[in-house]
Amino acid sequence: MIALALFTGFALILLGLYGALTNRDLIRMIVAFTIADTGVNVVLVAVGYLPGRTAPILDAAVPVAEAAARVIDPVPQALVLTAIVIGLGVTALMLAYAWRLFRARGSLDISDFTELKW
Amino acid sequence: MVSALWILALGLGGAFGLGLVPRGRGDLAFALMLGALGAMLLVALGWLAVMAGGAAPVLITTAAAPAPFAISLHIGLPEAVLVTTVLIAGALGALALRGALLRLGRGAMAVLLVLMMALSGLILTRDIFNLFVFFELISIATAGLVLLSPDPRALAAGFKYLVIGQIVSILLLIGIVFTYHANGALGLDHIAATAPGVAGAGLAMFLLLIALVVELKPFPANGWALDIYESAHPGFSALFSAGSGTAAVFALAKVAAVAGPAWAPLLTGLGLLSFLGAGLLALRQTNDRRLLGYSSVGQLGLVLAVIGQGDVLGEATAFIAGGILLAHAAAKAGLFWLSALVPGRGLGDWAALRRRPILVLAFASFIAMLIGLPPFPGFYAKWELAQALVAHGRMPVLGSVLFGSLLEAAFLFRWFGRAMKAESAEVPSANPIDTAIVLAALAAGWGLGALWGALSGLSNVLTTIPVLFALAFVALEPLPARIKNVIAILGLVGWFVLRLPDYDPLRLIFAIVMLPGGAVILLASFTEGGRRLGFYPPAMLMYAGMALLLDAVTTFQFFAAWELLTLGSYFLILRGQRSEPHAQSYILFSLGGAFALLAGFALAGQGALDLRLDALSDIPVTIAPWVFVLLALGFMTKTAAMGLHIWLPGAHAEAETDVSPMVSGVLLKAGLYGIVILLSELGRQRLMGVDLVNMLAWIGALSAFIGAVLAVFQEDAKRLLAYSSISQMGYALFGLALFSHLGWLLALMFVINHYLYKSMLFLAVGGVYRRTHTKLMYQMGGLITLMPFSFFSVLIGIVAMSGVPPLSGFGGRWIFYNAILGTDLRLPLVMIFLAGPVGFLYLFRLIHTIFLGQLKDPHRQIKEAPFWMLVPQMIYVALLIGFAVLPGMILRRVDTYLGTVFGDHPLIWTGRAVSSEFGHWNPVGIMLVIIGIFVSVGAILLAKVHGAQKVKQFNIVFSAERPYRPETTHFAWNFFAPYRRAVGFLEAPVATRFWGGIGDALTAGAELTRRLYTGNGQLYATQVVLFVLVAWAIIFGGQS
Amino acid sequence: MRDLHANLKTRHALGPFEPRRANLGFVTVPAERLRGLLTELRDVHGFTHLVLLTAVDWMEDGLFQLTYLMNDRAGDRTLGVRVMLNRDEAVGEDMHDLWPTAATYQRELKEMFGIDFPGSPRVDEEFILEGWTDLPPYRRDFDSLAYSQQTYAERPGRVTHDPRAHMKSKLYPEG
Amino acid sequence: MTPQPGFQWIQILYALATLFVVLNYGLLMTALVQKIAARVSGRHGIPIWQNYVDLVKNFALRSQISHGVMYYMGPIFRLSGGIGLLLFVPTIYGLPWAQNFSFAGDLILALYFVFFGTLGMALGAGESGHPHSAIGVSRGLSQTTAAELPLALAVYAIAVQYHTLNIPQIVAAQQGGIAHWTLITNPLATIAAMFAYVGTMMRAPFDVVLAPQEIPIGPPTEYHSAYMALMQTNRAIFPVAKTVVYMNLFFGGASNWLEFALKVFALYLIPAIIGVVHPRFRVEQSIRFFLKWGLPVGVLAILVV
Amino acid sequence: MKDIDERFQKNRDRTVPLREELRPRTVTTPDGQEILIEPLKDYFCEAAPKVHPKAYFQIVENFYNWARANSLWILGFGTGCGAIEMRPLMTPRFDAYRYGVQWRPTPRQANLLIISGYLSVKTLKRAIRAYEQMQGPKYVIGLGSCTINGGMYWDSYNTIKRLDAYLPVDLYIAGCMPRPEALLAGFMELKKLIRAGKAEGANKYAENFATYKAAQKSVIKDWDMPDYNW
Repeated sequence: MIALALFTGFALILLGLYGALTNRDLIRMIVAFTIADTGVNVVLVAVGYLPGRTAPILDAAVPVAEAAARVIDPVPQALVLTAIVIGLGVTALMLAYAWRLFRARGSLDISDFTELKW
Repeated sequence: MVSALWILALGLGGAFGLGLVPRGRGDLAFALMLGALGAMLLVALGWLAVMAGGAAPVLITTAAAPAPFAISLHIGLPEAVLVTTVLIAGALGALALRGALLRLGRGAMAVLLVLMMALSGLILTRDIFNLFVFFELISIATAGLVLLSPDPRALAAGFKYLVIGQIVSILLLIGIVFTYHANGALGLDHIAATAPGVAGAGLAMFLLLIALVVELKPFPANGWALDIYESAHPGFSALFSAGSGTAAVFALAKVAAVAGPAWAPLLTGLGLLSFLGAGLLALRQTNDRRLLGYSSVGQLGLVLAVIGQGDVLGEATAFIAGGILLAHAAAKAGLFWLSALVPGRGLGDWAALRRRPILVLAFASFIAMLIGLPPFPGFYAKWELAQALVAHGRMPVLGSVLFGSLLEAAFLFRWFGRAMKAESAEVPSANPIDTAIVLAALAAGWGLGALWGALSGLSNVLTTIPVLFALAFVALEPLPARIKNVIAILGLVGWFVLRLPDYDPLRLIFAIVMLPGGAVILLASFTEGGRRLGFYPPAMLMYAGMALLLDAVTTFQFFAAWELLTLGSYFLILRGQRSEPHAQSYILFSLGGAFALLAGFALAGQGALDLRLDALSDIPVTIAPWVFVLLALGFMTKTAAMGLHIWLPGAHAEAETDVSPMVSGVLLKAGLYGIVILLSELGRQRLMGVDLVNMLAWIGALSAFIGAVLAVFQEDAKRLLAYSSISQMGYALFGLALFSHLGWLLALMFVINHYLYKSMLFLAVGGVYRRTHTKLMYQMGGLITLMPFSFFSVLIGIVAMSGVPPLSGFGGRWIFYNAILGTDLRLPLVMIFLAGPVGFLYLFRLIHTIFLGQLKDPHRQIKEAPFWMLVPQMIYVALLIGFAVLPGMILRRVDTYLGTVFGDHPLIWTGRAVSSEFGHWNPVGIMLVIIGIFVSVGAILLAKVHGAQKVKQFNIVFSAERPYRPETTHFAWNFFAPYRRAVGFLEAPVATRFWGGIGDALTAGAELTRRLYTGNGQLYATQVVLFVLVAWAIIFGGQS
Repeated sequence: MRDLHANLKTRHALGPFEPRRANLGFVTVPAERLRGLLTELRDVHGFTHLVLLTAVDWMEDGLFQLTYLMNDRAGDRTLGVRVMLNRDEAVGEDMHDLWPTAATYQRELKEMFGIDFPGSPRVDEEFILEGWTDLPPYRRDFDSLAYSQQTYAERPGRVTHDPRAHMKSKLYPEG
Repeated sequence: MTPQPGFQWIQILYALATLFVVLNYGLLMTALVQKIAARVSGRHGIPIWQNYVDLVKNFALRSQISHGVMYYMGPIFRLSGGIGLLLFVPTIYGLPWAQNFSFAGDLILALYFVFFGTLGMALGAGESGHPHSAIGVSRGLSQTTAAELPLALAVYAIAVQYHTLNIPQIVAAQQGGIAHWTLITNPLATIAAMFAYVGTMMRAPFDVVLAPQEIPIGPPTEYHSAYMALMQTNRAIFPVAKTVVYMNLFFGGASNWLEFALKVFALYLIPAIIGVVHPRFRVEQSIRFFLKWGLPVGVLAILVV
Repeated sequence: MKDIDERFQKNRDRTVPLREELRPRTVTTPDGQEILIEPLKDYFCEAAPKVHPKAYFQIVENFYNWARANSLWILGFGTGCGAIEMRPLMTPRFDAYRYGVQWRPTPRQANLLIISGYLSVKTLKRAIRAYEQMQGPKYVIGLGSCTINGGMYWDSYNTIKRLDAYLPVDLYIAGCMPRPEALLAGFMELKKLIRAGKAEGANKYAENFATYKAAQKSVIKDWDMPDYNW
C-alpha cells in the first residue's frame, strides 16, 4: 500500500518533470509542474502513513490519550497542507507570468524568450 | 529585549498593514513600509548589540511548545549579524527601489516586506520545513519584485526563475520528508542529535543539500539566476545578491553543520566549481549587471567552499566565511546601486563615473572588497583560509581558491580599467538618495575592513600610520595638486626620519631609495597643476605599502604591505593614457605573485596564523625548498624576471611621466627587498637536486641578457628603459644569488644606482615626451641644443649605466668582477658578460636618436623640459657623480654590515681607495686622471678650432647632394638592423606567447562555456536536473 | 611580317609596310588608331616588349614623328609603329598602362621635345635636366651651339677647323 | 693584496714621457705595417714618416666647421680614451717610470675604459647629424658586443688562474721564459682573447664599420682638420695601448722598451696580416662568427681554468 | 648647312621655381602651435666663406706648406672619362701613395679636388657643393681638355667649357685623356706650387666669392641653397 502510494507519487513526479522539461508551451509546463507537485504531495503523505492507523483527527473516535498509538504521524499531513497552499500560490504566480508574457510577446513558447543569455 | 520573532511579525504585520492604506496614497504606504523595515532593523540591531556584547545565543520557541512539536528559531551572533545585514540591505534597497515601488503601489511594497521577513526567517529558523516555507516565500516574492524592473526582458527571467523554483521545491520537499522519515524530526537540532535511523537518510540529506546548493545558483546550473541579475531592477538585484544570497548561504551552512563532515567534500567541490566557473565565464562578459551576477555566483561558491572546509577551519569558519560574505554583501549591493547611476549597460559605459570622483573611489573600493585586497575583510579571511588549508595539507583547495581569485581579479580589473579609460559623454545620475545609498555601502565596506582587521588578531592594516596618511589624501583631494605634493613629500621624508634609527644598513639602503628617493621623484610632480584627482591617494598608498614592507616583522605584515603597494601602484599605472591593458597584466601578474607569496607564507607558517620573518629560517627542511620556490616566484614577479616580465614594459612605458620613475626606480626594489629577505632567512635550498639559489642566478643572468637584447630593438624610448629595467634587475638578482658578501654588495649598489639613473632617465625621457608628445625615438632627433639639460642628464645616466669609468656604474662592474671571481657559478656568467656591451647598444640609441641627429620641423621651437622635472634630474646627476667619487659614503656602512652577515671582509678601505683580494679601485684617482687628460686634450683642440664656423643640420657631406628633409636624413628607425639580423631570433616572444596562450585558452574556454546559457528556461531546468544527477552520481557512484 | 601587315591593314587603317630586314619593318598609323593597334600587337601578336619610344622632329613639315619599336621575342621580329603628331600642339597618347616603361620614355620626350603625354606618371617632373629654362633642347629650332655660346664661358683662342680641310692639309701638306 | 703606492707629482712627467714614446712608436709602427701591407700587394707604399706629415697637415688646415658641443667633445673623448687606456696600464714591467697611473685601478678599469672613447666618438659623430655616422656607429657597436665577449671570458679565466686582477702581478707571474706566458699556460684563454683582439682592431674582415666605399667612412664622416688630427693621434696610441694590455695579459709583458717594441709590433701584425688576405664581413656575419667560434673557446677557457 | 642659327636667342626671362621641400611652410608643433619653417634659413648655415690668413711666421707657413704638399688627400669624385684614369694610380704600377697622395671618401677630409673630365651643369652643381665642403687650404686640378676649353663638348647645350670660370683651378693637365703618368706629373707640379705658397685657391675663391657665385648661377639656374654650401 505504502509502496504503491510511493511509487505513484514518484511516478507522478517524474511524469511531471518530464512534461515540464519537454513541453515548450508555458501552460503545459505549468500543468506538468502541478502534476509533479501532486506527486510530491502523494509521496509526503505516503511517507507519513502507518498501516492500520487512522487519520490524525482528535475527535470522539480517537481520544487524546490514545492518539499517539492510533493515528498516523500528523506532521507530514501538516506539511502537505502547507505545501499545497504554497504550490497553489506558485502556480498562480506562474500563470500570471504566462499571461503577462503572452500579452507582452504574443507567444507562449518558452524557447522564444531567450533574449537574455550568455 | 523584544523577541526576535518581532522581526518576522513586524514584516508580516507591515505587509498586511499596507493593505489598509488607501489606494493612491503611495507615499503613505512607502512610509509605512519603511517604518516596518526600520522597526525590524531596530530589533535586529538590538539583538546585534546584545550578541556582540557576548550574550549567549537564544532559542526561541513558537506555539508555546519546545522544538519537536513546534518550530524554533535561534539567534546568536552570526544570525544577528546576518539579519542586520540583510535588513540594512533591504532598507537601503527599498530606498533604491522607491521609484518603482511607488509606481507599482502598496502591493509591491508588501511583497518587499514579505521578502525581508522571509529572508530574516530563513536565517533565524531551525526547522527544515520552515526553511522550505521561507524559501518558497522568497521565491514568490522574488518573482513578484522582478516585475519592478522597467526592462521588458525581466518577465521571461522571472518565469525561468519560477520554473527552477519548482524543481528546487520538489527536491527540497522530498528531501525534507525523507529526512523526517529517517530522523523523526524536522528541527535541525534534533536531526543533528539523532543518528540517522533509516537507510536512505543519505539520499534524503543529499536532496536537501543539493536543493539548497541550487538555491545558491551554482555554476553551471545558474543561467536563470543570471537573467534575473541582468534584467531586474538594480535595486532589487542588489537585494537578490546581498540579501537572498547571504541568507541562502547561511541556511545551507546550518543544514551542512547538521549533515556532518561527510558532505564537506561535495560542498567544497561544488563551491570551487562555482567559483572557478563563474570567474571563467565572467572573463568574456560585456554586460555590467550580468558580470556582477557571475561575481555573485562565484563569491557564494567561495563561501560554500569555505563552509565545506569547516572541518579544518574550525572556529575560524565564521570569521572567514563571514568576512567574505559581508564584504560581498556590501560590495555587491554597492555595485548594483552604482549601476543604477550609470546610464549605459556596457562595461565601458561606467566611464561616466569619472565625472564624479567619489563614485570612482566607491567603485575601486568595492572591487578591492570583492577580490579580498587589504584593508577589506576578504583579505584577512583569505589569509586565515590559506593558513588553515595549508596547515592541513589542502593545497589543491587553496590552489583553486587562489586561481579563482585571480580570475575574479582579471574580470573585475578589466572592467575597472575599461571604465577608467573608455570615452564617455554620459553623465551619471546625480540623485542624492541613490548616491547616499552607494556611499552607505562604501562606508559599510570600510567599516567592516576596520572591524575585521581588529578581529583578526593580526595587525590591523587600517590603523597603521602610513596607510592612514595615504587615506588622508582622499580627504585632501579638493586641495591643489602642488599643496598635496608638498604634504606628500613632507610625509615621506618625515616618516623616513622618524624610522631612521630603526633601520639596519641593509634596510636603510632600501629605505633611502623608497622614501626620500620617492620624495625626490615627487619633486617632478610639481609640474602638474590643477587638482590631479586620483593621483595622490594611490601614490601614497604605494609608498605606504613600501614603508610598511620595510617595517614588517611578520609574514602577515609583509604580505599586507605587499598587497597595498601592489594595489596603489596599479591605480597609479592605470592613470597613463594608453595603459589600460598593461595595468591589467600588471595587476594580474602582481596578484599571481602575491598569491604565490601567500601560499609560501602559509606553507611556512604550518598553521601558525602569523610568523615572524626571522622565524622563516627555522622552518623544517622538508618544506623549506617549497617555501623558497613559492616566495621566489612571488618576488621575481615583482622584479620582472625573464618569463614573468611581460607586464613590465607596457606598464612602465605607458605610465605617466612621473609615475614611470616611481614604478621603475622605486617599486622594483620591493621585489629585490623580498629576495634579500628570502635569501637571508632561507639561505641555500635544494629541491630535487637543483640548487635553487643557483637557479636564481641563472634566471638573473637570463633576464639581464634577454632584457638587454629586447631593449635594443625597441622604438619607444620608455619601453626601451623598461626593458633595460628587466635587464638591470637581472643583474641585481644575479648578484644576490651569488650569495656572497661581494655579490650582495653588488646588488645593493645596483639598488642605488638603478634607482638613480633609471629615475633620471625616465624623467628625462618623460620631459622630452612632454614637449614632443611622442615616445617613438625615430620621430625625435637633434634635441640637444633645445633641451641641453635633459641631454646632460641622459648623458650622465648612460655613462653611469653602461659602467664606463669614471661614473658610478664602473664601481658596480668592479665589485661584480671581484664577486664572480670567488664563485663557482661560471656558465651564467657568459650571459652576464654578453649583456654588458648590449646595454651599451640600447643606451647609445636612446641618446642618439632623441638628442643627436636631425632636428625635425615640428620640434624646432621646443622648449627645455619643465623646471620641476629638471630639478630631480640635476639632483640625480649630482648624486651620481658624488656616488662615483665617494662610493664609500654609503657602501662602506653596508660593507661592514654585510661583514657581520657573511663573516668575511673581502674589501679593504684605505682612505678613498678600495682594494680586494684581486685588485684595487681608486675612484678619486680615476676621476682626477680622466679629468686631467680630458681637459688637456680639450684645451689643445679648443686652441686649434676655436674659430670654427658653426653650421646647421643640413650642412653635412651628403655625397654632394642636398639632404631632402630631416625625416629622411635621420638614421634612427630600426637602428640596430644588423644586430637584429644576427641575433633577432632572441626576440621571439616566447613568454608572451606562453602567457598569451594561457589567456587565450581561458577566454576561449569562457566563450565556449558561455554557450551553455542559451537563454532557454527549459534548458536551464534540464541543466539543474542534470547537475543534481551528476552530483548524485559522483557522491553515490563510488559507494555502489 | 607582310602577313601581319595584310591582316591588320584594313582594320587599323595602316599605311604602307616598309620592310628593312626580314624581321624588321615599319608602318605608319593614324594617331586615333594607335592604341587599338598597339594593344592588339601586344596581346594577340606577341609584341610584348616595347624596345623604345622615340621622336623625330620634322620641323619643316610641322610634324613630330613618334616611333614605338616593339619586339616579338618568340617570333624574333621587330615592328616599328610610327605616328605623326602636329608639332604646334604636340600631344601624344599615354601608353604607360600597356608598358610601364613607356612612362619613362614619355617623361624624356616631354623634357627633350616638349611633347606632352597627359596622364603619364610624373610627366611634368624634371627628367635629366635640372633647372632648364629654355626650349626643349632636342627640338630642331633650339640651336645648341648658339645656346652654348650665349651661356657658357669660353676660353679665347680656341680655333675650329673644318675636319676635312684640316686633315687634308695635315696629311697632304703639299696638296 | 698590498695597498697600491699612492700618487706623486713626478708621475705626471713620467706619464708624459711614456706617452711621447708610445705616440712616436705608434705613428711609425702603423706606417710600417701599412708599408708591409703595400708590399704584400706589390706596391712601394707610403713613406715611413707619412703619418707625421698627415698629422701636421691636418693640424695646419686653416678652416674648420663645428656641428655643436658634442661634436667638439667627440675627438676629445676619443683621444682621452686612448691616452687613458695607455696610462691606466703599466707599460713596461719593472720599469718604475713606466708604471703610469696604474694606482687608480686594475685590469677591470682598463677593460671598461676602452668604451670611453667609443662612447664619446659615437656621440660626437651623432651630433654631426650625418646618417652615415649613425650607421657606422650602429655597425660598430653591434659588432663590438660580440667581439669583446671572448676577451671578457678570457680575462675572467686568467684572473682566476693568477688569482688577481692586478696587471703587474699577472705579468710577474709570467716571468721566467716563454713557458710561463699565458699563451702556454692557458692557451684557450689566449685564443679567445685573440678573437677579440683581431675583431676590434678595425681591420678586414671586421672593418665594415668604416666601410669607406659604402658609408664614406662611418662615424668620422664629418670630422676634419684638428678634430681629425686628434683622432689620428688616437689611431697611433690606442691600438698600441690595447696591444699593451693583451701583451701584459697573455704574452709575458715587456721588461724593456725593445721587448715592448717587438712584441707590440708582432701582435699588431696579426690583425694586419689577417686583414690583407681577407674580404670584409658584414656585421651580422662577424657577430655570428664571434658567437660561433670566439664564444665557445671563451666558455671552454672559463670552464677548464 | 650652316653651323649656327644667328637668330637664335636663349631665353633669359624664365626662372626656376623653388623646389617644394625648400619652400617655407607652416608646421604644427606638438603643442598645437603653428610655426613657420623656412628650410633655407633653418637647415643651412648662411655665412659667407672667409679669407684665412697664412701663418704669422713665414718659416711656419713653409713648414705647413711642405706638409700640405706631401699629404695630398684627394676627394674620390669622378666625372667624365678621367675617373677611369685615376684608378690605376692606386695600383702597383703607378702607386701614388708613395708621394703622400691618398683618396678620402668625404670632402671634409680631402683637400684636393680633381675634376676628371667634362662637367655637365648638373654635375657642376655637385662639384661646387663638394668643393665648398672641403676645408682650406684646398686645391683643384682640372683634368683633360674638356675642363680647359670644352673639348669635344664645345657646342653642347649642357656642358661647361671652362672650369676656372666657376672654381679656382690651381692646375690643368691637358690631354684627351691624359694618362696616369701625366697625372703623377701634375701632382708633382702641384706640390711645387703648394710649397711655393702659390696654391691659394681657397682664399681666391673667398675673395672673389661674389664673382664666382654669379658665374656659377648664370649656368646653374636652380642653385637652391644658400650661396656657400658649408
